[in-house]
Amino acid sequence: MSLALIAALPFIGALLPGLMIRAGKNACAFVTGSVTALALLLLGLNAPAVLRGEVVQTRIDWLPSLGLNANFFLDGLGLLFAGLILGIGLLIIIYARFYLSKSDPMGQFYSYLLLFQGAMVGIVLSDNILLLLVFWELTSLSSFLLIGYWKHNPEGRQGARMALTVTGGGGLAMIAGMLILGNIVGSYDLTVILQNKELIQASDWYLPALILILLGAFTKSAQFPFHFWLPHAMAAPTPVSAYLHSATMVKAGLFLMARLWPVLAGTPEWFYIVATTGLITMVMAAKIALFKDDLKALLAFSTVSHLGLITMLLGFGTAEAATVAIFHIINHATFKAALFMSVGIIDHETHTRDLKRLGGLRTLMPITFAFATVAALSMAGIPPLNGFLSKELMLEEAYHTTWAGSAWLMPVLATIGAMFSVAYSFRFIAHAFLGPVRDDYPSKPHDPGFGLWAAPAFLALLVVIIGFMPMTSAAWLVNTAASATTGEPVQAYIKHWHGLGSPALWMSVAAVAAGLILLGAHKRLMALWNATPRPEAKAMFDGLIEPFAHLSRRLTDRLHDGALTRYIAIGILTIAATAYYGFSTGTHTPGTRALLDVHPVPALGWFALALATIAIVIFHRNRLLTLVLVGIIGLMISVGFAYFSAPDLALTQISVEVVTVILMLLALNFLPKQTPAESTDSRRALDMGVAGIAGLAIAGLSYALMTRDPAFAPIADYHIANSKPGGGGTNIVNVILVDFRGYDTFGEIIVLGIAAMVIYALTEALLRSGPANDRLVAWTPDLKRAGDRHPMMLVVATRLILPIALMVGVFIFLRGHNLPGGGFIAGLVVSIALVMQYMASGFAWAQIRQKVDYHALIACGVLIAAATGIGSWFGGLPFMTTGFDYFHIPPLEEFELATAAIFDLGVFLTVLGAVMLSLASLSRIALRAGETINVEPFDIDPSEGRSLDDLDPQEAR
Amino acid sequence: MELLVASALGLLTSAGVYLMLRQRTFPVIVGLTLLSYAVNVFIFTAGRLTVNLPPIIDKYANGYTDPLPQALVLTAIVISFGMTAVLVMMALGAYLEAGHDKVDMNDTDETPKGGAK
Amino acid sequence: MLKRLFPHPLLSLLLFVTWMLLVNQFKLGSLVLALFLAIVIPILTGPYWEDRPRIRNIPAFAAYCLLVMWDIVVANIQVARIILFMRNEDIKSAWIPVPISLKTPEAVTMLAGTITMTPGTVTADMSSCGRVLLIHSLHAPDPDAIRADILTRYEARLKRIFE
Amino acid sequence: MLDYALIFAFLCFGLGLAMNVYRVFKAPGVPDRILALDTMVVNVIALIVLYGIRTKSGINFEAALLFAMTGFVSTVAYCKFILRGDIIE
Amino acid sequence: MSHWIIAPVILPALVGAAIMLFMRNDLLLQRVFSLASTLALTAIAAALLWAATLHPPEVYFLGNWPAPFGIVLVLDRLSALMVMLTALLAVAIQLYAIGSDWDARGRHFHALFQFQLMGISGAFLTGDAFNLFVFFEVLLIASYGLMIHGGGKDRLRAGVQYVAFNLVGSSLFLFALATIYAVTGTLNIADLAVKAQTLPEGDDALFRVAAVMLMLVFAVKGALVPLQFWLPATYANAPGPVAALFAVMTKIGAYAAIRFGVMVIPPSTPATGTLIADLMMPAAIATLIIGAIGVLGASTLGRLAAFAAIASMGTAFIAISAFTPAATAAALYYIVHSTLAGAALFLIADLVADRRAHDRLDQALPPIQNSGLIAGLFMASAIATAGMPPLSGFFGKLLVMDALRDQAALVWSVILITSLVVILGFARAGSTLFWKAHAAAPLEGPRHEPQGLAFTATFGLLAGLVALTVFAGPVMAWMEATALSLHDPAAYIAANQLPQVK
Amino acid sequence: MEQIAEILISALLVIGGIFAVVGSYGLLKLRDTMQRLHAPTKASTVGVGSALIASMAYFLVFEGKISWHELMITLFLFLTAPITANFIAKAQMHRALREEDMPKTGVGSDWATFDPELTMVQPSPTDDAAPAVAEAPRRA
Ligand code: NA
Ligand code: NA
Repeated sequence: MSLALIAALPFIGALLPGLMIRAGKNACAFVTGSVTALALLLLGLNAPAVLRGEVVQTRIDWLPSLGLNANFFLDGLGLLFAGLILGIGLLIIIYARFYLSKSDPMGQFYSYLLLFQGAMVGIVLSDNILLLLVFWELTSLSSFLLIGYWKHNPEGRQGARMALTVTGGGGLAMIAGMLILGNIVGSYDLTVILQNKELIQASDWYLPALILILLGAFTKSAQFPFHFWLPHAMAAPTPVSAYLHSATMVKAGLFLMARLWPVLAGTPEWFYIVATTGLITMVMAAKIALFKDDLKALLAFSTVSHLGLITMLLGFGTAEAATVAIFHIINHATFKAALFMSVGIIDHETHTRDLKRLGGLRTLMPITFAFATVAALSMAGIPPLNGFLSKELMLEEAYHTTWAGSAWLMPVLATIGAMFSVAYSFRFIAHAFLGPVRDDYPSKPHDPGFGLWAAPAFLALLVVIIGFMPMTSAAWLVNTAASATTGEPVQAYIKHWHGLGSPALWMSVAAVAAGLILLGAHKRLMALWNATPRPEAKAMFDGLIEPFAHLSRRLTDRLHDGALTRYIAIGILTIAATAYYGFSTGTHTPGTRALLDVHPVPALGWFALALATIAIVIFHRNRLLTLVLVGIIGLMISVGFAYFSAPDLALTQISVEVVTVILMLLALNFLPKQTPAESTDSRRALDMGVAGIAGLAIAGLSYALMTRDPAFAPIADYHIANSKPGGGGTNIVNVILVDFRGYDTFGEIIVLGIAAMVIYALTEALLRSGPANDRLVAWTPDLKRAGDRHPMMLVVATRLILPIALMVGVFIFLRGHNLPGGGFIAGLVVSIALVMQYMASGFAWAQIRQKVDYHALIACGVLIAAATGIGSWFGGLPFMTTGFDYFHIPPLEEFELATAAIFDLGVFLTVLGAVMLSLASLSRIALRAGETINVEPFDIDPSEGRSLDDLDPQEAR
Repeated sequence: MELLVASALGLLTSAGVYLMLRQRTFPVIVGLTLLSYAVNVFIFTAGRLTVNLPPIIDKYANGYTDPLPQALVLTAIVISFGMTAVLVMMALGAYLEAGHDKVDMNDTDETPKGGAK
Repeated sequence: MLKRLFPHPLLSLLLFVTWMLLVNQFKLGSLVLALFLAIVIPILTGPYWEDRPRIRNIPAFAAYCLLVMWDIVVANIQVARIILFMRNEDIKSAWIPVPISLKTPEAVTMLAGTITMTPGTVTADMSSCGRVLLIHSLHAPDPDAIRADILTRYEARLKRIFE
Repeated sequence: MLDYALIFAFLCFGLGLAMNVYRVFKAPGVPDRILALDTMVVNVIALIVLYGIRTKSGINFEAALLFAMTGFVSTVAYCKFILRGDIIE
Repeated sequence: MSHWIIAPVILPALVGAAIMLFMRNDLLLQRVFSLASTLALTAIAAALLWAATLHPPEVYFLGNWPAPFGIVLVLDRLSALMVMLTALLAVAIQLYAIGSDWDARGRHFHALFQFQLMGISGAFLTGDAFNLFVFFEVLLIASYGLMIHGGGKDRLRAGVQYVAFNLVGSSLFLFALATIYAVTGTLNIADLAVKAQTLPEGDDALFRVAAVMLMLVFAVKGALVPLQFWLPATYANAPGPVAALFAVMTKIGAYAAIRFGVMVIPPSTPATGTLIADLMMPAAIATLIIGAIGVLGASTLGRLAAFAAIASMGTAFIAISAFTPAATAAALYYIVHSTLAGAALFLIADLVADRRAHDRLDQALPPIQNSGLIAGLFMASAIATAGMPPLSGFFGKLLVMDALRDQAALVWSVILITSLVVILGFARAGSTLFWKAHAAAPLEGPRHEPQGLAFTATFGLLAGLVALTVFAGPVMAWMEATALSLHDPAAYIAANQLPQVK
Repeated sequence: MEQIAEILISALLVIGGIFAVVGSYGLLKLRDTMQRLHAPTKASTVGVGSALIASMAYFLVFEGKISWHELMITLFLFLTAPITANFIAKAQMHRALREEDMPKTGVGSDWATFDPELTMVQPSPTDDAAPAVAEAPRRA
């Protein structure tokens, strides 16, 4: 448990600073610090066991089916890194307390910092590579927040994005690598994986896995060619740079390489990829560092260089080299963190980090000068400091390594790298501290308070201690860590003097000498450097990302530019193509069903339908004519239904068609009456093609279906057989609608109800003040209008037709269960009858005389239908179980009552309400458009003896 | 007969699709209406064509056509009616709000023509 | 009371008959339902038809209907002849304004309808004072004759029936 | 004899229907087309009734009745649209 | 048989109608009843989920007609899961709609919302193919209403497109169903699953056409390339909460694809074989790519969220198209995750858009109110959506990748590279919205009430993601059991008590 | 009896058919729209009328069941035909004809179709169906 707790503590703790900041900066820093300290303490408690060579483990099942478990283990390597992370973390927290200015939100800073810390600890303690991945990406995220901490600073934003992209991207590659690794071994647990070197290195998937994992490691550890993000991450506050970009996060990559060293290292692939990358990185970065005037940039590239050094050592693949790598990790962490903090202090005091504006701080900031110099000398590898020790060992290893057959390449390049690092280290001291005191510092510098220099000073002290007595102070840690890394017991012998015979001695002598020469010639070299053009990392990165982002924007907007017609065309073609693919790849035997023979009159009907259909395409720009033609098509289809034994369909089709046309006419009144000709001929041709394909496909499919019998007896046979005995009706279709599949109808009437509701709501929205409303108020008819709205003849005729039509509606409703008809058709018939009345005298006129709440009509319809369904619950029967019986009340004849009829009543009401509510909404729009309400049912009343408009409006009602 | 029905069905579909691909809402709606007619006929034909066998139980009847597709068509008709009504209304609303009745949104709004000014 | 129950007795009667025609069966149940509807529906549609027209002279009305029936048949034969056997250029169509003295909307409508259904004439429009009907005659060598025919043959009768 | 009369009638009304279709397709103005459509409905009704006689079933007579009703309403609607624009104000 | 199965359909229907009838003009009453109904729905869904977990599939014979002749509802683990997911989502969204006063910006929001829930529940619970169509229409038409809620030019124009495109989809659905009935003579899903296996060879081709068309319908719903075009404009222009609710609408496509693709016509079906898989996999991959590119290229926050939704559908369909129990389980997990994550993202986008003059991503605006809080929420949902640790999205992706190790080379690289693109997109968007803002002139955005409810709702969704992460183990175990039951539908079919075919 | 009925029915059918053809033929043949209007409004109504009567007679005589629906259809058509004609005529006048070409009413006022100011109005009522928009009486 305790291991998981160590990893969890910082996460839990991350909540505190946000709260504690209210209690002041000190309290905030203290809480943050004590969280870290507590974690450190817990780690310490486990240390003895680890030093004894045991492995502490904690296992918690999380997502077993994936093999992702919260398993932690602590060995020497983990101990070393966890110690570094928490220890330096503690120092950073103290340092940051005094570094951050008042305006900076410290609570946020500490929260992010603890998040990051937790993620790092998680990485180094994970015993499950998937879990490790979780923490790995978390470091990318939290560092994103830390680097972008100064929101106002654009470099911060870009740096953060760059870091996230590069390290996050590497992390994603690593996910693949880890999954492969896990699949090779059959487990994602590190402890298991580390046991299977042979299995892994034998697998065909070894190289891909290696490359993908190294991608993750190299990006994280800023190895060439992914090094460029690190300097830009320096836009972060210095504590962040010191913590993430020198001591911890950039070492995560190294850690991973060390962690998997036992199973991945030792192959030529490993050597050439890792060692070479490390070597190149070391030399190249060191050279660049020499020419950076920004102190942080200088340190950044030196960090990259040292990371390269360590990578190279791990790449050698020998236990000795690995041991040296571990040792240098410790040393680098100490002196580099100290240096970053020193730079932070200089920046803090002088308000600049530009070497060209510095110099002579030796006398002004003696304390800072002291520990900064110690750290810098260690970085340069000057004896007896710890940097010297690990560098000597490194050179030694390099000397014994042959690269692609050449024995000298490695040592020479390593020496050159060392030379550069000597040069920039000395430059750091010389150009920042030595030289004459200047009078043009942006701000008057002096040593900061203890709080700010305590941490770096302490680290510098470590540099010295390790330097003087490595065996007593560090060897034990190196040994355990190295043993854990290499998987074999390691005994490191770290000493200053290897004797004159040791090549490393002469190599470092050369390096120091050459380094001093370089420093001397720095001015001229600088000029040369500035003269030579070189690739700017950021430019390259942006050159990669920005065009891609731009391209994505272009592509996305082009594809989804709102051209519905194209969308539909693509959709239809896709459907046709895939459907045809499905057909052509299957076996098809043509149907053998006997076909109906053609009679002249039906053929004529076909002719009428076809002609009207073609006409609608030809005349579609004349919208009124289009609707007339729709009327014909609807009529013909309806007749067709009647002919092919579907009376119910005939009735429904014709009534729906009329109501639809009327709705469209109502809308058309406000729409343009003509459709402009705007498609090019090619576009028309294309559309014709699409339309043709669709038509052919559907025609072919339906023909193929009509000419064959179903493979199995259709379920309809049951409906036919049970319509009368089970459903109590002889109109099978209606019984299906209200009984067998009444649930469908229930959904269907709700669709109607919703439709009306939507139309109503939309009308409300349109009539609110806004462009639509303004347009309506300003609306003037675009067609010349006839004088009388309500010709008398129609009104008078309607007075007879309406009641008769209502009667027909009732009739159709009542007979529906046994003969063609039913609630839906009846509803439409009644609606049509009312529409007739409204056309005769106007909707509003009728409204005033007879108010009906159409919402209520719809709702009641739905509720009645639902109630009929629920009613059957009380019989212990499922929803919508219908019942019917025959009654005989003398002297009346026997008659049937079916609950289905009540359901059908619900249908009737909903339909009626829906149609009426829609009409009402449209008539409201007409009113807003300046239409007016007449007083009399018709405009001209002969009995008045004069036309109404001689009256003045007051006289009218 | 089947061939006639199928061809009529194909014609309806083609006309519907063609109108659906026009650039103004009104023809698009008409096209969708035609398409829904085509769909209804298609479902109907899924029950095969029969003459004079209405699905009304009758002791003199010599067989019945498959009633289920008819019921499905009824449901489909009703639903597509509701959908069309909503679409018509939305098209009207869009026209009143935008001042033009183009369906594609990839162009800048033109100045209103016709009734709405 | 009875007036409230039957705001339009004639309408109610008509509906009663209509229902019996619709259900196509003479049963007591149907009668009851027919009566019910004959009462309910006029009450529902009442608001759209406040004033009730009264036919003063039922037999005359019946006679009139028969007359119109006959005229319709005759009219159709005439029109058929014109369509089939008369050359288009010989057809002399004409607009004929017919000033009328009828006042009841129902009567005027009836007249207009009759005109449309009978010899080559269609009621096209009405003057905005309601005094004159505009009639289009398919073939009117002598418009005044047609006007006179309408007034004497139909309007006079309708006046007797309705006013 | 009845059968022949029936066939004759079928052909007549069918022919009428054909002429209406032609008029719909080729007409000087919308009113003509509306007129043609209205006539078409009437002919269709007749055809349905004839078909009823032929099949000895009145199953489609409600359809015919409804055709008459809807035909009337839609004709009036089209005309009123031409006359006033808004058919139900 | 328990009547509770139909409660998720009837309850919202009744409440919706009641709202329409009694409280049409009283927003407060509407809120109270609507919320109460949604909470009740959640409780019922929980009970159903429990029942489905303990017992084999249960069938509800509507109208007491035997299957396959009547319509049946089927409660199995999958349908129960989806109803539960819908209910939970609905609660959060309704709280948000109330808290942000979205429901007051037009008429009938709550009635439409209830009918929407009815439609969705009905679609999940039905055991009948045609009834599935009917309830698709119910939920669609309700969604039309909700999508244009409040009106406005762009919303209406986008609405017209949404409706038009879906009408094409509905027509396709009917073509497919008609073909299926014409070939097999049945509409009951279980019956179909049986008959599909014993189809005479000569009918294969037509049945394959039907299968393809059916799956394309679900592809339209699931915004699968190249049928995704309708989604961005719709989601970007829909009211925030509605767009959030739509997060589950796309999942209905995924649900149906699983129901039919896995249960009715699995690759083992003689007639269809691997037809569906062969078509679905490439489409899914294309979808993921298009979605990811869209996230990076989106011009507004709304569109960014929309394309994120498309990308998530791509991932889900990649998993579905493997048609193996493991992959199906992964798909289910990912569906639940992406529903919550997508919804949260849309709500957050609405919080932002509500406080800014516009939600364009190419120009920074002054900092908005509760910027820090909203930025945090945005980051969280971005992490979830991009599939970064530590939230469930990461697990979802790992599960999908792990389940598709056979196609590792292709699938893994697509998933990982698109993840990077999505991360990039979110990073850019976030830094523009919340960091760059500080660079812009320090003006105040439009003032706003705190909207406690709205934030609570958003937090609720994120909490759901956290829960999904913490309890990933048990959740996945449940999903695996569900996937197995789908890949071996014997119990489902048995529950329908189909008559023995002679 | 049956013989006579058969003859009668056949005659009705033939007559109806002829009239139908004539009506539709007139629709093609006649010169202008107003003329064409005459053809169907009469010919067709009688044509379909006789067909309907024939059907009634047929079912009465040969099926032994009286079917009144045909009668209803006939009455309905006769009731609506004049209205249809009236509307088409008005539409034609409005669309194609100019007031100048019309005869005067002779009583001063215009024909309704051409009368520009012929709608008596009241302010719209305020209720659910019609919003509160107090339009001033507007002339069409
Ligand atoms: Na139904
Ligand atoms: Na229905």
